[in-house]
Amino acid sequence: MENYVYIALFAPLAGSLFAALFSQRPKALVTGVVTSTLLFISFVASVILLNHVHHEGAVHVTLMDWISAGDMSIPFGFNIDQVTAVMMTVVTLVSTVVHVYSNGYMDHDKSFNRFFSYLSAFVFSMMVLVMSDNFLGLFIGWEGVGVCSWLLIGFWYHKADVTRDVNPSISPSWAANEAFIMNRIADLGMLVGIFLIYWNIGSLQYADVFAAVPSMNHGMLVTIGIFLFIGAMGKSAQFPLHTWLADAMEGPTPVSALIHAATMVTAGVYLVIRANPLYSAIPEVSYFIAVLGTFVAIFAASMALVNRDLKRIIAYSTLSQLGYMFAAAGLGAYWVALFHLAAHAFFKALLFLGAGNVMHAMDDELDIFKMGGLKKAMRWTYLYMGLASLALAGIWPLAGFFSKDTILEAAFNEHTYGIWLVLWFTAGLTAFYSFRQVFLTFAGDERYKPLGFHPHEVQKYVLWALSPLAILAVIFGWFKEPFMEFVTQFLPAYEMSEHTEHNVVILTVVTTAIALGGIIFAWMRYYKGLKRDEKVEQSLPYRILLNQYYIPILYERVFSKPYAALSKVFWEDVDQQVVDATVDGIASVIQESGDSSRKIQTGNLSDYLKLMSGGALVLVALVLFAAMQN
Amino acid sequence: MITLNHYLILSGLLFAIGLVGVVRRKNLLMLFFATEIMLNAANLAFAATSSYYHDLTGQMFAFFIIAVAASEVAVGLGLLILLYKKYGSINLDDFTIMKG
Amino acid sequence: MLAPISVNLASLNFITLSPMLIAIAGALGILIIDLVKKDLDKTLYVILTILVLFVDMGATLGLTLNERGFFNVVMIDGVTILGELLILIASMLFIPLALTSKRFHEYSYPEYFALFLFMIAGFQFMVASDNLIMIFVGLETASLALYTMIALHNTVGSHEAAIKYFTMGALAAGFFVMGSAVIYAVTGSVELYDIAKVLQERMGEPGMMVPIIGGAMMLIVAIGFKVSLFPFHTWTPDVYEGAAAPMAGYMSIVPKIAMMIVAIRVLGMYIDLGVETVRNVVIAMAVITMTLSNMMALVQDDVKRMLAYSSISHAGFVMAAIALDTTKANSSIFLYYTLFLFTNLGAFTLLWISRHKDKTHHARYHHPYVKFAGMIHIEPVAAVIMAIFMLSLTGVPPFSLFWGKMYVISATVDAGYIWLAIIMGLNSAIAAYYYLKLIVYMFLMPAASKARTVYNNRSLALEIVIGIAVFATVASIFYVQPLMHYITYLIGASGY
Amino acid sequence: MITFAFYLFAVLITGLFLVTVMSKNVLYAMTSLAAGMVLISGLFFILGADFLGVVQLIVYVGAVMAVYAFAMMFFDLSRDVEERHDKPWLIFLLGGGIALTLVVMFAAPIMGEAVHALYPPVAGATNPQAVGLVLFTKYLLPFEVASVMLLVAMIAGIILAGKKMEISLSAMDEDILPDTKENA
Repeated sequence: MENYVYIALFAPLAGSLFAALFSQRPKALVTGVVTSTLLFISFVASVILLNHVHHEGAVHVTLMDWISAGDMSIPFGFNIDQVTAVMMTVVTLVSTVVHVYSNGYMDHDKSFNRFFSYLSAFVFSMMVLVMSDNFLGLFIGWEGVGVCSWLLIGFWYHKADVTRDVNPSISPSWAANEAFIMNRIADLGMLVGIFLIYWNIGSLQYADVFAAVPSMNHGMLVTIGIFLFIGAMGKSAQFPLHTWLADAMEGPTPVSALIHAATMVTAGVYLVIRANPLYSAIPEVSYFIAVLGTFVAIFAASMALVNRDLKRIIAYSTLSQLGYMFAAAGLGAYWVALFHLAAHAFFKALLFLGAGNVMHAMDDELDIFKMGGLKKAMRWTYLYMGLASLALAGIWPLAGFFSKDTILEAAFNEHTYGIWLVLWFTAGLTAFYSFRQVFLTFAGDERYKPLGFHPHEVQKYVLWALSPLAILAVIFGWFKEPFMEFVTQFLPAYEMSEHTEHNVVILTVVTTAIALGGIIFAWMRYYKGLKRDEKVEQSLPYRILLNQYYIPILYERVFSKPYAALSKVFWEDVDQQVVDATVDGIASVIQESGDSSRKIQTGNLSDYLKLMSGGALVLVALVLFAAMQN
Repeated sequence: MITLNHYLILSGLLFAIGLVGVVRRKNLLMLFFATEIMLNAANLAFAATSSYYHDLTGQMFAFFIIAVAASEVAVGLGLLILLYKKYGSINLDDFTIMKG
Repeated sequence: MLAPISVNLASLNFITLSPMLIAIAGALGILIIDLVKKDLDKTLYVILTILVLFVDMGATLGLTLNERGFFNVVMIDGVTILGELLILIASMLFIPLALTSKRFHEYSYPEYFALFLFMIAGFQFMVASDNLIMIFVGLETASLALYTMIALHNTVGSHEAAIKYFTMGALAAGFFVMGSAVIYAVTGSVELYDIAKVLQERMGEPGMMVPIIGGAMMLIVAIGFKVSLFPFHTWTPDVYEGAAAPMAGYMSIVPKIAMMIVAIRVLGMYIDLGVETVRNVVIAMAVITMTLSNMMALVQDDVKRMLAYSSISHAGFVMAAIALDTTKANSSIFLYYTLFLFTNLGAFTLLWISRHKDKTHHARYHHPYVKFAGMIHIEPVAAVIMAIFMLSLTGVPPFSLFWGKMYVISATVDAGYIWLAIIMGLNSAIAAYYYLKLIVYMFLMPAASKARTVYNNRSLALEIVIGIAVFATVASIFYVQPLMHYITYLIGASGY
Repeated sequence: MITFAFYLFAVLITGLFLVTVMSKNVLYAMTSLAAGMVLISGLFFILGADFLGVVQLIVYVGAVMAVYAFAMMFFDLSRDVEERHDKPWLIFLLGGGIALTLVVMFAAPIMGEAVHALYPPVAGATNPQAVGLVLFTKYLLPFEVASVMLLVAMIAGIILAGKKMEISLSAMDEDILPDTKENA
């Protein structure tokens, strides 16, 4: 089994290195094919491991004693338990599809090879993140995905900055930096958490750490839990660190699908699930996580209601769904969170890749107000996106129905009716904005015609490549029971109380009703075509939502601008005169000491001999003093 | 009565003289003379110690030092001839391109 | 009439000599081939040399641990075996560098290859003995061959380099023999195990500490010269600059490791005896060495000269560990030098590939920083490889030298020298600046002039060497642990 | 008698070597060096190291000095050599310092009870015989290595001073290189 672990882990790395070899060369199809194939191999290995874990239990591999300095010893190993196996399978499956898809999507990009190198490197980092058996390995993978994400968001770094009115994300490189900085802030928290763990427990192995949790001081556990969650908030774009995710849509669409929907952003959820013994021990923090998740769910959904940008809508919906996952995890229903994570990965990736098809057809136009009636030209994409939206909206019998419904049940079960109510209402919003988007894009009048677009369906093999996701988006929910049995071998089981069981039918009906209600409302308003209502669009709530609650602008005002102003003050007064002078001073001292010690090296042999003899004299003369001491 | 210390002190003085030569000479040939003096000083110390301890090891070392000195002369003079043929000088002040 | 002495051949334990004998036989073979048939292609000699080195390595691996041979002159312990292996590995990587696509003077001599093998035999004798006479003769054999090989490059720089190295070497040899004479005068022996015994007894005698430590100091001058410790380091940058790039890379490894082994034996003996002065002096010199050479490396304009200062700094780093004299410190030295070997030889090989006959970018230097400006656009693969080497030298994980640095620093901490570990760390931080400077030149500067920077000295042989070096640098994470295990076993087995 | 001989030799050797390192004339320097070495061999004879004395005479005074003499002729150094000295005091500080420390060091009671002769001369043998016995048993290996070293030195001397060094393949442009086979 060990070999499969290594295959699953290193196949993406091999692909990345292979593609990197060609990075400066013009497009070579071979890079796409090879990386996709290696990813597929990794996927197969993951499935084999999943099966193995299912029947035989967890696999543990120690690669080597990684760091053993002094008393510190951190073995570098991988642990494939139920959670990891699920994550690995989801990650490699979505990645494989995205790789194949990218072959078509990036067809005309001159940095084709570089793209695949980054993409595979990302998958490798993600695998390290999920497979590691200790926090340090997790952190390395965590940083790795951060770097890859930065590279990929900024993939089209040559695009110039524009104002926020034209493009809310300003530019790919701006968005990349924003994502990186936000994540950096959060990672700092995470690093503090890891340090605290090491400080208190003396080990970073999950097994040791979680075994030590019951015997630890509660206050310390809370501190560690909070710091780790700060890390999770950054990666999973939770409020208030959420702004980067929507802006990250500047990256190529396959990237959005892979990183900013299916995998990387779920790392935070994964961390909370992974650290479930810790979070179970600190219910107050867990409750906060659930509340925050609930808030993000509705907060993001509300912004998606009015947005006109195809990808941003999906991005907000991702945010919203991440909120659901955190809500579930925070309520202690870890397996439900994982279940929603997997289901969401499938239909959200499908949705994004469908959006990519639309973008392709529309020459990178993203404004859904300029689309409409695309279903004629893009029948398959319409089908895929429709399916994915149904799944997202939570319509029976698609995947989203089962996962979201279970989260709602869990909220009900915990008697946190407030959370339940908000999540329930959000389900309606979700259905509405999903179908608003679908209908505005595919149904109604063909608004793109006057604008001179000539949409066409994408290549056949790309559509075929999407089919696994479509199938899973439909059927994944049917495996809820086996899935639960499988992962609860490792995760704590979550049982619904009698009371909930009793009401489950009512709950289901109520949830489905609001989802259907959302869809019907969208259908009524948008199926026939776009009827813009000036009054609504000018209304304050609408503008607030459209401007993302003015949070990015707020950040700019509260943080960036004063920071810039402060920086200016610091720069002019403090920095230039004090810090700069100090730093320059140190630099020039070093430089000068380099320059002056350079004088030793006169080039004249005689001086060298003198120096050498002088050194010898000092050494021997030293003896006299040393001997006097004895 | 001449003791081992007498010989060793003489050897130390000769070594110092050799060292003066090494740091003072600019002419490489004459600099090599000075290194010979240093090796000879060591030879003397070895021979004297050997004699006073009735132990032959010192003479062995001195013997090998002579062999090394002879070899060094061969290589050193080879280098000097090369330099002289190329640059017409064996003054080490003339070889200071590389510095800093 | 004296009675004839009969010596039992078996007691000579000839097998302990086999590595050196193979090298010498190989050298003689090359000389004979040259006598029989002139004007053979250098490729033949390169292959022959590698073959000899392989057989030599086989013989080395076949040695039994902790044996003595030839009237106890030869001593095979773990350190000997490690030293010989390192010497052979570095040599095997070095000699294919002769197969450049351009012609260079030294490789037109078959004698060059013979001298090379003689030199290896000399170094092997040096590390395989605890007899000062044997060490001295081995050292001189190797050094004389080395001076000649440097001069044979036959450029203005190499002549100057050879004469500087030779003259300072002669002075160092003077100190070595004088130090040995003092030790002999004090102990009546030139064999370390015997010296240790007598010193143990004599340390208590009044007034004896002066000659006891004095002898050690004089040996430190000779050791410091060879491993280039301040203030005996001055030859290093000049000689590296003047010598051919592969030779410079080779000199940064093999002579140093050979002398470090002598240092482990000699200085380790003093430190074991409790002569703290020796330890303090070595630590002080090591600290000054790494700091000063780092400062000097910062202001260099030439990459080769920068690497020369950097290798002085690395040597200082390692010498500090030698002064600790713990098993862990001694093991970490060998780990460090094994990793350093690949990275540094790789970096110098890249310089070698970029070598032009004339000085294209600078009046004095062959490899100024500007020559590498914008290398990423011209030779992206080479630029990335060079960057990997630089990052490794900086000590960035997961590249090889990170592990070396970590083990050395952790050995320092374990030995209780926290302040020394901090200085080591600070120095590594300063060092990052000049390594990154090259990366900045390669990746961020616009290309100077494309036509003149084509790396046309490349050939398959050089690429293979670089490939091996890159592999060893990148894949270190997978072999560091077993390697360290093996090294610790050998060091521990021989009681260091 | 021996005391007198020692002091005489000591003074003479010191004086001669001082001439060697101070004289401006190469010929004087070399002659005094040779004379000093002859006198050192005299000390060797006093010390009973006859064989070493003979070797000193033959190798140093005979071979090495002859080579130096040839070299001197080659370099045409019959004139006084010009040497620039910036800081003469530094030189004497260094020399004086080393001399002082060495004298202090060697003034210590070096001879000790703890020292035992490991390779004493065989009873009844003359010095050359005794030396031979040790040299060809215990020190046979260094002896052989020394022969290798001399071979290295010989090769080095020959090729460094050889004709082939007159042109440099390392500095000349590739297309104007003479087409030597071994470099192809």
